[in-house]
Amino acid sequence: MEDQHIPASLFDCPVVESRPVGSYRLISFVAREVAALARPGQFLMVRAAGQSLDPLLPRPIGVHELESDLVKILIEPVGRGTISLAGLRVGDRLSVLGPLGNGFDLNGEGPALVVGGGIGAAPLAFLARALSQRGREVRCLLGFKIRGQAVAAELFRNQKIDVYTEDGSMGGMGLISEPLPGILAEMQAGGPENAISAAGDSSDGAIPADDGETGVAGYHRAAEIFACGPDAMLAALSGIAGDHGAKAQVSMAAHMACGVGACQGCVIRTVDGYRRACSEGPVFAAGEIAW
Amino acid sequence: MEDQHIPASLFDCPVVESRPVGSYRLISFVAREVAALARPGQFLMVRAAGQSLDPLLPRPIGVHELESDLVKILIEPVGRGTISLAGLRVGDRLSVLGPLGNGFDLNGEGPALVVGGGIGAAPLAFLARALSQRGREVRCLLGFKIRGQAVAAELFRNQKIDVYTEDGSMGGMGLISEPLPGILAEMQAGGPENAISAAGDSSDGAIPADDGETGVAGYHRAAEIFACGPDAMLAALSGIAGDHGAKAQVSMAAHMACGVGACQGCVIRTVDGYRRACSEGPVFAAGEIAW
Amino acid sequence: MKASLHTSLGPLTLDHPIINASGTFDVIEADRILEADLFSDFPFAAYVPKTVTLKPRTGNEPPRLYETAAGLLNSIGLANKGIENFIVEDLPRLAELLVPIIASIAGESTSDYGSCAELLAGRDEVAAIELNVSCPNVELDGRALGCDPERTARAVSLARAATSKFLIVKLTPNVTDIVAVAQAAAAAGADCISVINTVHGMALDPWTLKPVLGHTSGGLSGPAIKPVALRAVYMVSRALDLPVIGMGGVTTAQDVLEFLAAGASAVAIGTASFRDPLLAARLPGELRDLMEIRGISSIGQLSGMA
Amino acid sequence: MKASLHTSLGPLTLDHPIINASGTFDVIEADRILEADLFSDFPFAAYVPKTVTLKPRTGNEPPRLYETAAGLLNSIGLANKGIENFIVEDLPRLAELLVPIIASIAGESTSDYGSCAELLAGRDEVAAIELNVSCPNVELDGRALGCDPERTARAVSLARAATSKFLIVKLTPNVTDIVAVAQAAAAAGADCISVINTVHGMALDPWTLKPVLGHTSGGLSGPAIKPVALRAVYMVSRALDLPVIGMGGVTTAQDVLEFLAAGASAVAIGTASFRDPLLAARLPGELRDLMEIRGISSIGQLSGMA
Ligand SMILES: Cc1cc2nc3c(=O)[nH]c(=O)nc-3n(C[C@H](O)[C@H](O)[C@H](O)COP(=O)(O)OP(=O)(O)OC[C@H]3O[C@@H](n4cnc5c(N)ncnc54)[C@H](O)[C@@H]3O)c2cc1C
Ligand SMILES: Cc1cc2nc3c(=O)[nH]c(=O)nc-3n(C[C@H](O)[C@H](O)[C@H](O)COP(=O)(O)OP(=O)(O)OC[C@H]3O[C@@H](n4cnc5c(N)ncnc54)[C@H](O)[C@@H]3O)c2cc1C
Ligand SMILES: Cc1cc2nc3c(=O)[nH]c(=O)nc-3n(C[C@H](O)[C@H](O)[C@H](O)COP(=O)(O)O)c2cc1C
Ligand SMILES: Cc1cc2nc3c(=O)[nH]c(=O)nc-3n(C[C@H](O)[C@H](O)[C@H](O)COP(=O)(O)O)c2cc1C
Ligand code: FES
Ligand code: FES
Repeated sequence: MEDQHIPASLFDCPVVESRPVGSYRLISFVAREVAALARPGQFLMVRAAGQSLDPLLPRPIGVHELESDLVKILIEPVGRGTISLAGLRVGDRLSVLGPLGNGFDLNGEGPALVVGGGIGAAPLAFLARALSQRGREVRCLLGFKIRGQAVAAELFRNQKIDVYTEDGSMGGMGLISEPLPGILAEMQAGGPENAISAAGDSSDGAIPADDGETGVAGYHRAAEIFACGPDAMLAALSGIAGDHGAKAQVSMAAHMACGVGACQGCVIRTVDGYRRACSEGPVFAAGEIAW
Repeated sequence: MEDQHIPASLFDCPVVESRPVGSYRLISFVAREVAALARPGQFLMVRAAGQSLDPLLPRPIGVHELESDLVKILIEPVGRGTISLAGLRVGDRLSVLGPLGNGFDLNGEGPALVVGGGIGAAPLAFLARALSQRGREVRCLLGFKIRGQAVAAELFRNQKIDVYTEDGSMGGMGLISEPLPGILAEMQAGGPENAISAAGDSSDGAIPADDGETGVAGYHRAAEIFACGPDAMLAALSGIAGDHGAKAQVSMAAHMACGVGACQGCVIRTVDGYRRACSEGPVFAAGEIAW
Repeated sequence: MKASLHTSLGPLTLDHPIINASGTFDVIEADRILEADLFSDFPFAAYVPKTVTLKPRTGNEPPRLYETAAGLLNSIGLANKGIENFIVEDLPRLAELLVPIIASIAGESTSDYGSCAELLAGRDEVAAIELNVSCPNVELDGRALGCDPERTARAVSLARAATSKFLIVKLTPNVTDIVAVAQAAAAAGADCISVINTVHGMALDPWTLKPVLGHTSGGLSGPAIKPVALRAVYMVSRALDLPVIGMGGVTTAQDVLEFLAAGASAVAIGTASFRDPLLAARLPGELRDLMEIRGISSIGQLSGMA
Repeated sequence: MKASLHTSLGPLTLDHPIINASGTFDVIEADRILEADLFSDFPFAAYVPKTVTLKPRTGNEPPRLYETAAGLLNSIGLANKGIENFIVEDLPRLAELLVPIIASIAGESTSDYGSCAELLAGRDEVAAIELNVSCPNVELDGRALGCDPERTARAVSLARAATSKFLIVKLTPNVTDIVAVAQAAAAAGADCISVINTVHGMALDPWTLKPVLGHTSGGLSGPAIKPVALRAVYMVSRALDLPVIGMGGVTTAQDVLEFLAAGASAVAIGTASFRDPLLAARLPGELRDLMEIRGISSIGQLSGMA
């Protein structure tokens, strides 16, 4: 959603750390230029450097965190590309194209609710930190299938976090769409000092339901949601945000080939027709998406 | 050429040594059963263990040497398969099918001349050692393109060796077909005490040329040649051996897929029609090959 | 939940849906060379020997093999001992197998299909016959008989007239419209369609820049062609009311699952056995695991799910 | 010895034989997003923009991409802004390039080829026109116009009547006889043949077992199809007296060398640019090195060596 143009480039980067974080893998590599330029919500096209044709193409991977010259990524090994990335060890090299995409627009005001689903949490640690640094009140809501994924919540340092798992093996039990309305209502009603952790109580009716535009006017301030996760989660979230008059930015997933707007392969259905996740996204206003 | 049947099997073997030998790479791995069974001239179907589809298939690789539980192979990285094998490091794992093929027949008598061309020298160190252990007089003649390959001659320990390179960068200069007639004549004329190193003198006329069948009768004893190398070398050698009445066994190269006689892919043109290098070879009597 | 792998292919009952692809597995040779006792512990649910022809064939000039990206080019050219020798030398031995034998035959002319089928018609060891009308390495122009729906139909009719055995027709993907060829085969009396044989291709020697294969071009197999094969299975199984044997690049249990979902009743493994000779022995168990995670309890439930 | 990479394609003179494949490189987007100054430092010897059609097309339903073994399946469906917008918005910008522009056009009907060619006929920025008669993702049955020699010939004739520009016809490999289609195109007035467009294929989602692509099936590109492409180049260049542009899986300078040896006059890079965006910039130098080691001093000497 940012407009200012920062040129991307191709880099060959040595891996300096590779460790498991539950069922995910955290990989850090040296990439000074990327670390200097990347903004939250931007992504990289990444593959193991070298001649092997398996996998053939790089994969889009969000920037998880930056630390001086280092870029960190968090990988969920699900297929050909991510399994190969998760297999990288210290000393191996990565081919990295980036930073790419628009990233989240951080210029809004009001409290920020950062919502992640599964590996969608990966780019949100950097985002949450950046939002805090801008002085915004930040609260995080992270949903996972199981505990093995949910331990990734530890990567969100110094953040106020609620964690949910579908099987209840860590944090609250259920999908994040259940606590979301309550958390939103709280954030919009008062300051962070009033916020209580929704984790644990599957309160559907505990917080009064609001009736769209009219209800919103009654709150102190509009919250803004920043989300990344499975389509179904983002669609549900978009509806809830609309109900609460909260703005929402969503980072959309798509299979990519070029990453730079050339191949038309990564399009997302929006209210204005197909738009490319790589060059016109991956972050879109929730209201733009044709869910 | 051996007949006795020793069953092959599939093994997953850890690499315990990987080091350059000039432009080749020497790789040692633990494979107790293979080390117990393999005979000189047999081969293995080898690939890096794992899911990567690049390369897709194993490659036929000769057994270079055995050392208690260890099997050693020598790799010339020329294409998809051998480059991947040469990239293996200690701790990586190999998928190994073998031992396969007939191997050399060591039951003959008389002095043995072991002739290698390029990476064709790989399986001959084991062979030369086994021949010596059987009490046969052994002499080795190794030809290479350049010095970077010829340093592999160091792997033939305690052997009487002549080395040639095409560019003269190590040992004698030229193809091994030049010194071969002279060496053969010497070996057939007398014992090893008479042998002089041909390396260094590009003597075409230094050793009296012999005139085929008739000349042969005059020698003390028939030498036997064991050879592995490029087709052109083996063809030349086969002619020279015939001229000297020396028997010759040649190990033939072919692209392979199954390694066990199933696919008909690795056939060699012989005087009896096509024969499979994997299950009917790779060692053939030189006279059987339709050069 | 325990998933069942039992399935059938016309009159053939199979313990599981995984068979071998013709020309890629030789049980007699493998049993001789490998440690495993393959006759009593055979990994496939049926055995398809290498295609045989009326007369013995020496096959094409070597080199006959070349590895390409995730693929294998071959130009074997149906090297085989001829159907008479196959019947006399191999069939008695193959009868020891506890699984059905699907004999594969090819003709150098259409009429050969009738003659070969007739020679096998009375052999009880043979449970089914596969007509290979699709080898790209036999005719010099690389054009298999199966490139033409009419010639395919003629070959099938002749075989059909000669035998009442379960008749499988194995098609080539090197055509504009594989469904049209499949329909022609079905109309002429085929009981089952096998797809796909290899994809026509060639490779040059990296150094000499001349064709690597002695026969110039050859047939491409392996994972590279899996998308082509999967599409053929999907299209043919939707268009026809006959069982389909799927093959082409199957390398993992996940691949088997996908071919069944695409519409295959059985799945054949070719090139992948070269990559991993123990693959076939592992596949049924791995397939069952994948079915169970997905809550699929039978092959019937899986077939055509896509 | 210093090898020369200069070559020509009909009236087009090229600094080297490497161009881009339509639909895989967008110089305007790439110049905007990447650090490189692509307009003044363009890596390819000619520029082929994405195929345009008479009317704008939104393209097929996503997902449109899926990686397979050494290959990429796509079902973009010729998403493009339409030829009018292309002419007004893009051509003026593309005119800044120092290399020839080869406009690529496709029709939803045969007559569109004539109309599109006419619209480009008077544009000096356009050095040549490529007729894409081979996209597998436009018609619902996946059957490209180029599957039929007669329809191909009609499309070519209409374009030929509309323009005297150098006319390239890009063919599909999804046919029984690609040489017959090439000959039909040549007879109808084509100046050059491009081979190949993508190979028809499909993939299932590993978990849902439904087709991954929104359009069900798609076109396979990348190293997996190199053997198919190389054979097409070899066959077409031998059968016809026209220059051939080779493409399909070209990923290294060695591949470029092989396609030239197989008979191509120029070689296009598609999928490999996704794998390595800097590939094109390196290829000419690497190609020269490979030629020099082999003692080949010019593209002419290399062409058709196989
Ligand atoms: C902007 C962006 C940022 C991303 N950031 C991360 C990240 O930080 N960490 C991470 O692990 N992953 C991230 N992903 C997702 C990652 O790119 C995909 O998981 C990857 O493409 C899967 O490739 P694969 O080869 O491993 O699996 P494949 O073999 O291609 O597919 C395996 C399964 O995953 C599905 N799949 C594949 N790609 C995607 C996709 N892009 N979206 C949804 N489903 C997909 C397939 O349909 C299939 O079911 C991101 C994707 C995008 C678009
Ligand atoms: C019985 C046997 C034993 C062997 N032992 C060894 C060994 O100990 N060490 C070793 O490094 N290699 C050995 N080889 C050769 C090795 O198998 C081939 O070099 C290998 O197949 C090449 O594969 P690649 O993928 O690296 O090259 P490719 O990409 O397949 O080919 C690269 C180049 O090598 C040529 N080539 C490929 N395979 C062969 C072959 N089998 N014979 C001749 N030319 C070929 C190709 O035509 C091409 O020019 C042996 C081969 C056989 C048959
Ligand atoms: C070396 C080799 C030999 C083959 N021989 C035959 C054959 O004799 N008859 C036949 O119908 N198919 C033959 N095929 C084709 C296979 O049976 C199969 O259809 C094809 O290889 C695709 O499957 P795959 O990708 O699993 O190998 C052969 C394939 C290979 C690789
Ligand atoms: C994403 C994508 C989009 C394509 N779009 C077009 C196109 O618009 N017009 C066209 O003629 N070919 C198109 N193609 C085909 C390529 O130009 C090329 O013929 C094919 O991909 C084979 O080459 P490759 O293996 O190098 O990619 C496209 C290919 C891909 C992968
Ligand atoms: S990935 Fe190519 S346009 Fe987005
Ligand atoms: S490699 Fe298959 S028969 Fe020899």
